[in-house]
Amino acid sequence: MSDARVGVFVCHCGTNIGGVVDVSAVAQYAKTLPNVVWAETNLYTCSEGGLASIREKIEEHKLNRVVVAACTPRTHEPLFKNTCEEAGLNRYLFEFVNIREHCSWIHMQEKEDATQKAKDLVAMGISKVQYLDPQQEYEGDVFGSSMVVGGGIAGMTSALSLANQGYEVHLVERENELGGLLKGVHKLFPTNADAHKVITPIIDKVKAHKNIKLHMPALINDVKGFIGDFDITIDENGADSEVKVGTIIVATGAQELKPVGYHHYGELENVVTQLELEGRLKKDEKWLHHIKGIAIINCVGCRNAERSYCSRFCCMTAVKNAWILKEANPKSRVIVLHHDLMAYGVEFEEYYRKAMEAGVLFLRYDFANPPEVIGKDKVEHVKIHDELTDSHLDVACDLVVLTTPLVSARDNEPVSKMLKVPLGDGMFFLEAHVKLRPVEFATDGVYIAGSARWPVDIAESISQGYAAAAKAAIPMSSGKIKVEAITSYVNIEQCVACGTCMLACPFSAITVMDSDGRVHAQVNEAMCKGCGTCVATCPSGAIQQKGCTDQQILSMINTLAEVGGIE
Amino acid sequence: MSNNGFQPKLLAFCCNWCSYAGADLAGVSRLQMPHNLRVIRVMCSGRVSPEWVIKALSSGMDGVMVLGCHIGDCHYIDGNHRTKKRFAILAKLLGTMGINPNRLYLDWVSASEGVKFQDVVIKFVDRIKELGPTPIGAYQGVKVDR
Amino acid sequence: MAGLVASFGSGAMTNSIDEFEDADCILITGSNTTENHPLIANRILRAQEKGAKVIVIDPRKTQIGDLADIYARQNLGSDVAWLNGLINVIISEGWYDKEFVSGRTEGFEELKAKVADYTPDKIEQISGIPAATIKQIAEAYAKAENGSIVYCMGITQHISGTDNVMSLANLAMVTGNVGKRSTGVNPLRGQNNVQGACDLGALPNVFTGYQAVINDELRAKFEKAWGVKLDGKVGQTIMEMMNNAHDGKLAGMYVMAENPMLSDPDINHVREALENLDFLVVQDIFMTETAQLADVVLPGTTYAEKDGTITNTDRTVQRCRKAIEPIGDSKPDWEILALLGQKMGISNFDYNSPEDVYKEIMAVTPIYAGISYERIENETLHWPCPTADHPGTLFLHSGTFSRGLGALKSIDYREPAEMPDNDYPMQLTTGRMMFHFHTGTMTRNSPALHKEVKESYVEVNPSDAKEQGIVEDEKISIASRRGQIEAKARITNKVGRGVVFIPFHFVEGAANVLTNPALDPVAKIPEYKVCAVKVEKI
Amino acid sequence: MIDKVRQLVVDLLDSGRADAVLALANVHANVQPYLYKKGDSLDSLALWPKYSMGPILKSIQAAQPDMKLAVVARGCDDRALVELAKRGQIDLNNVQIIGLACTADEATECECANPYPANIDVGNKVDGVASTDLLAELKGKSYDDRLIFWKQAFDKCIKCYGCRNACPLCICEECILEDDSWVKAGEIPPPFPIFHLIRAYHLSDKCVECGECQNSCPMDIPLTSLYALIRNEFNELFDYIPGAEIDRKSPLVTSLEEDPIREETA
Amino acid sequence: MNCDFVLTTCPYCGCGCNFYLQVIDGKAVGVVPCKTHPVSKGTLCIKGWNAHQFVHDEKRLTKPLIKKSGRFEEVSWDEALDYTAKRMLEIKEKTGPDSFGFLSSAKCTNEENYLLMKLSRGVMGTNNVDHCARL
Repeated sequence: MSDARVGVFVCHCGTNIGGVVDVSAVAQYAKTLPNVVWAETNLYTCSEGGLASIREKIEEHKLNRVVVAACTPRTHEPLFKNTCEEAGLNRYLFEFVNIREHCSWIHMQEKEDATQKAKDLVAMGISKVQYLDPQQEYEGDVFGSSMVVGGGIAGMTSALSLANQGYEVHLVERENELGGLLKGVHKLFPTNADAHKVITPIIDKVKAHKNIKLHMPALINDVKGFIGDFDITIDENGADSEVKVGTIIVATGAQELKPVGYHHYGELENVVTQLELEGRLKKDEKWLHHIKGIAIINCVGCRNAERSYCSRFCCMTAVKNAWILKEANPKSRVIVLHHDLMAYGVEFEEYYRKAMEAGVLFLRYDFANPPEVIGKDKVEHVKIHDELTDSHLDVACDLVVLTTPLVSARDNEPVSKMLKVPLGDGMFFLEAHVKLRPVEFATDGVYIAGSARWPVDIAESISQGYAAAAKAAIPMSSGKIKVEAITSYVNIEQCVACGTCMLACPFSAITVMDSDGRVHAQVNEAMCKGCGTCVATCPSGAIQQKGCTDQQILSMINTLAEVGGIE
Repeated sequence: MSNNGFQPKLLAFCCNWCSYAGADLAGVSRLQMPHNLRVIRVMCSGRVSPEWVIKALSSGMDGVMVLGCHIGDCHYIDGNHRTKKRFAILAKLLGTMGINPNRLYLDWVSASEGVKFQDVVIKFVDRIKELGPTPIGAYQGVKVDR
Repeated sequence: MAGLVASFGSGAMTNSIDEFEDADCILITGSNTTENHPLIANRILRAQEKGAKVIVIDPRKTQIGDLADIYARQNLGSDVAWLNGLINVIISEGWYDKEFVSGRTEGFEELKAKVADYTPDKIEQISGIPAATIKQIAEAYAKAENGSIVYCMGITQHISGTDNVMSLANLAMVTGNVGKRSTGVNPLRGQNNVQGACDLGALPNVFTGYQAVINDELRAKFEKAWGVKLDGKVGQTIMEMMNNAHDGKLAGMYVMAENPMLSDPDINHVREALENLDFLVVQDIFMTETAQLADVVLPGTTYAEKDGTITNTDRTVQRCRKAIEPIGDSKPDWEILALLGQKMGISNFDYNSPEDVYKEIMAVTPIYAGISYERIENETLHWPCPTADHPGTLFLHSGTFSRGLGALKSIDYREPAEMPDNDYPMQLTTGRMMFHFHTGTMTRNSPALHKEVKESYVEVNPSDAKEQGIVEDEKISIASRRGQIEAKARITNKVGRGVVFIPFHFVEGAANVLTNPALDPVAKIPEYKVCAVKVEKI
Repeated sequence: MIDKVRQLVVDLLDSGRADAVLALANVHANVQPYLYKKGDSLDSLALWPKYSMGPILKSIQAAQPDMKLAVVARGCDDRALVELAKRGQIDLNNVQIIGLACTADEATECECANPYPANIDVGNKVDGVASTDLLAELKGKSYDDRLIFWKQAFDKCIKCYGCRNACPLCICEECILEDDSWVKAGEIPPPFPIFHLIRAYHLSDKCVECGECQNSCPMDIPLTSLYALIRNEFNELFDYIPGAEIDRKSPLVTSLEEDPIREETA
Repeated sequence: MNCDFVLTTCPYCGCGCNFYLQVIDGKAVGVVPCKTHPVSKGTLCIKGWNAHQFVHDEKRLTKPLIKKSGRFEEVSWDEALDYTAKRMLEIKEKTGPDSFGFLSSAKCTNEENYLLMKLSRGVMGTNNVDHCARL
């Protein structure tokens, strides 16, 4: 590629890279490499100043290739590609070199080696960029309809938001009624409003909305296609039906942990979970008013080796129910045994103080010696170790409420397989990026809201529902989607039509066909997802993947073999 | 234990959706690891041509690692099924030809397994240090008397 | 080739290819065997597999050098020196074959005296081969049951070409390694029918079968056969023709399937010579550089479009058979010559098949007399094969040499014609390589071969390259007193310090622009293998 | 044995069930492939030494796809034709196979483990060569010793591409071994081990054990043994013998559900 | 359609390997080494395996040419041979047989070398005939 004019931009990222890697040395080194006509360093390449500098240098030095050495392409590649495009350079004549997550951050004590590694990675990037070809992105249409999986608060919020914007919404709910976990909840903190008073109007709106088609009870059992053109098979009361949508929002929620094995749950009669308590409070059972001693134990089955996370809102649930029980039976003794109480923000802090004023006792226990629930077939008393006074209390109790975390819904796994979206810790769905893309999956066209991603309270579920709907509306509003040009293509003269690639393609996007007398493989660009599996099966390299050709990768390997500085 | 200061030259192919993301997570979490590895990003471990690995090992790399999504997690359904099978036979081929199959390492690292990525890298570097430099190229014109 | 004639009385491979397999010591010099004679290298390696010692003495350490048990790198043109050195050791250690020397050779005493001062230490100065290696080689070859010598252009393309060959003959005779199975002095003929061309009299001094033109009796035989009076004096060699043409003393030339514009030394000189002719005819299959200068170009055919016989390097006469019709209006070369002969008014040129011509050859050539088309169908016949029932001859000189006693020649080492000096401090050697052939007329038009090596290159020793900062694949300039070319550098230990190698197949960057046309006085072979050059970055 | 083959060939041609039969003939005192047509004399029919019929049949069928072809095929040819058909290179519907079983000597010479075609028309099945001394020796060697053995063997390679040219299953239009970015062009011997390892990998799911690579190696490199080892490894991993079943896809293209790996390897 | 295998000798080096040119419908399409040949025994080098490739190259000379005022012109065989014979005989007359030289070829057959040698000695009357064995 002797006509390549490469520009190299090495980023300090403040001290994140510059603190370990000698960034200017890397830039100097880059200048010595083939066809590099410009190399500079920036404090923050992704800043407006950095981007402007890229645009200027493309203009000034007539660059036809750009290499940025900075953080991870997974987050910033689109940004830099757009910058190149704005400067009139085809966005695919760009190569991203990761010298932060894959270099400076993981070799903090080895500055020279990190610098040498950065040089090698930049040299590999520069060799690959010379073999990149300009690409035109394939434009696909986007159906103006969406599917929301899960009819809980998050799902309903998304459905309503999209329906109000005029999009047709298919809402799929596994149970026989909408509302999700909230159906079983008595009152809501911090307003103590009745749960069903909050949830029912929303359910009615959903049922009434002309743009929302409700599938209940129903399960999705197959998903084909890609952003803008998903074909989903729904199993609705025994019959399969096909639905075509442009985007999908996952709001399958979560479920309460049944803490078997903790504090004799399931063995002693009056040891219940918060949700079970909520059910009884809803029915306002008489026994509530004569209970003398209630102990509420928090963090049961979480923040331990088995489940390391904190379920975020169960502390406030405990405070709410403790306060309600106290008011229902002022003479009773209500103790909340907690290990750090999460009551953040204005409302929660005030709510916690009111509960204390109402006489609810709060005691901190240490995981090392948690409270012991004692009783033969009913709870009789609870032995507590008070950390502050380092003394043991034995409190009579006739009701123990265990505050347990939310855990992932049992059918997350099949749904993730169907939608081909990853699961993270605790089998919750894993979003594209915890900070930058919280309500999207890495897979285009699939979004996430509510506790399906992580245990959240109602306010957060609703805000995530809106956010997911807003994100989903973007492709649907434009009606067009650009498919990244990373699909594979066949060099017809070289292909002997052996069909190996056709068999290997997970998406059956390849067919062997006869065009003007020559039989060869043909890639359907719309169906090809750009995984490249076919390319690796072809012995002669007749099929290649845009942006990842054998020649490009070989140039990287050869460069590393020649310059690889590890000696 | 290092082989008298031998610093292996290692190459890794990571798939964009899982192992590369896992590596990013290891970075974000500042998990320190040896500097011997250079990573090439591909869309799927199914794209990693065994011929590349052969080229890398023949060009003097001391070891090559291929990291993909866990079976069943593949962003492209079962791209990694092919990866597993290809590198199963390639490992046997290398052994038949006299290259220790331990110089090739295939594993699965999900987007959330930053710690596992660190662990895999550290173990692989140690394993190669134990094996010592690649014998390829070292036997130039070795005369074994008949 | 002339050397062998001088020593043994006939110039051809003394033994056959299969015999290499049973030799227990094979001494290879001036031959890049695995690249230029792969199937013969196969036999040599099979012998090695069975325990034979393979010795390679060559200025370039090519693949055969890597595979050899003993490899020595001699200075260019110092072959007579180290050969005399070997003989010196063999005689002084008493390893020579006394019986063979006394019974079958003449001139041993003069040789013994001559080699006396070619002691191993002296040889080390001249040739650069360590004295210990000289002794090691001498012992391995002398003590072998069947020692076989293999050589190629690396030995012959020197001004001391004939001397080199005669020294090889000396070595073989001194150790009795000739005239019996799996021994002998074996020139590997480069081209498919160069042996045939010599056998069939395409030489200025002999008719077919090496029958000398100056021999009145033999000449009379041909005059009777052809019905025409024949000239008795030796004609001009190609080099003399070129010089005469250059000086206007030659009016015309008829060139058949040759490309002197690439294969002759000092190409600028050749161009001037050919352009100076009144009339030039070229008969070939492609528009070569030589054909471009011609007045008449006659389209011949490739081997695939005609019948005929070809004689390979171990004197086997084999058939080439017509597989397809001639391409376009081209005609088989024999048919063109037959028609031209008739056009020039000569009656006995009217042949209607190659076999007709061949029958005439058998009639006038004793060594081919017994090898008919019919016999070739079913038998593998090596000439000489004088009669129809003669089995052919696998190895020559068993019992007696064709000239009677083997002539041991005492020869002095002479330096190459052009030694390096301050203007041209390095030495150039040229030659062939695996992927192309001669002037590339055929190979450069074969995609599979072109793909392997697309253009000319120059091999440079790593230390020399380092001194001048030359890197792999960098285009550099190579100049000699006769011209200058550019070629891409290949940094390799194949060549020693101060020596560069360029293959001569490529017209752009033609090695023969640089080569020295100094001739071997007897064989008139130019000194392709060594001349002085200067190598510079561009 | 040879008369029975003659009979079968003549029947096919005279009955018009085949327009031409690809077999061997004794011509100019040498044995060569020969395309017999109706009316040709069968006197010159020959059976040994065997030639690789796969590539020849493919070139003939490419020139005239609708010709009704027959071929005298030994076990290796038979398996090669199956693998070629599997990859769309030939159309077996237009090919009738005269199955010729190899004799014990022939099997020994080729070190062949399955010296017989799927259905045997002529000759009878003999036991194949289970193992050879060289195979046993190689299996016993350490990795380093194996590398030296193969480096030593491939040092002799003159990159003639004979192993690839003769191989019935090397079907690429352009071979990456000739591509300079894969294997440095114009170098003898070609860089070790990339040249031979890439071909070994390409053939790991295709090699039908015909031995033509070693037969056409001018430098006597023991390729039959190398590919025997590779075939055993492949079979152990995937329980798959190339050329055995036409409908079974290569395990390297299917998913793990379709073709699991038998012996779990890292 | 016909497909023949013609046993011939390799046009390249002096080893003299034999192979079959595979000819389909009059076109050389490939090479099959001859397994029973004493020298090659079923093997070839890279040049042998590709010895069919240059035969059908479109740059092959297909018509006799005569240079007229600096440019080649395609002519018939008769015209070319007549012209050549005339000019050669003229030179023989004007400056004598020894003012003409013949360069034969190691790539041509024995018969062709013989005929060129005979043309030189028997027709032109000079021993000025050589070939590149010297080169």
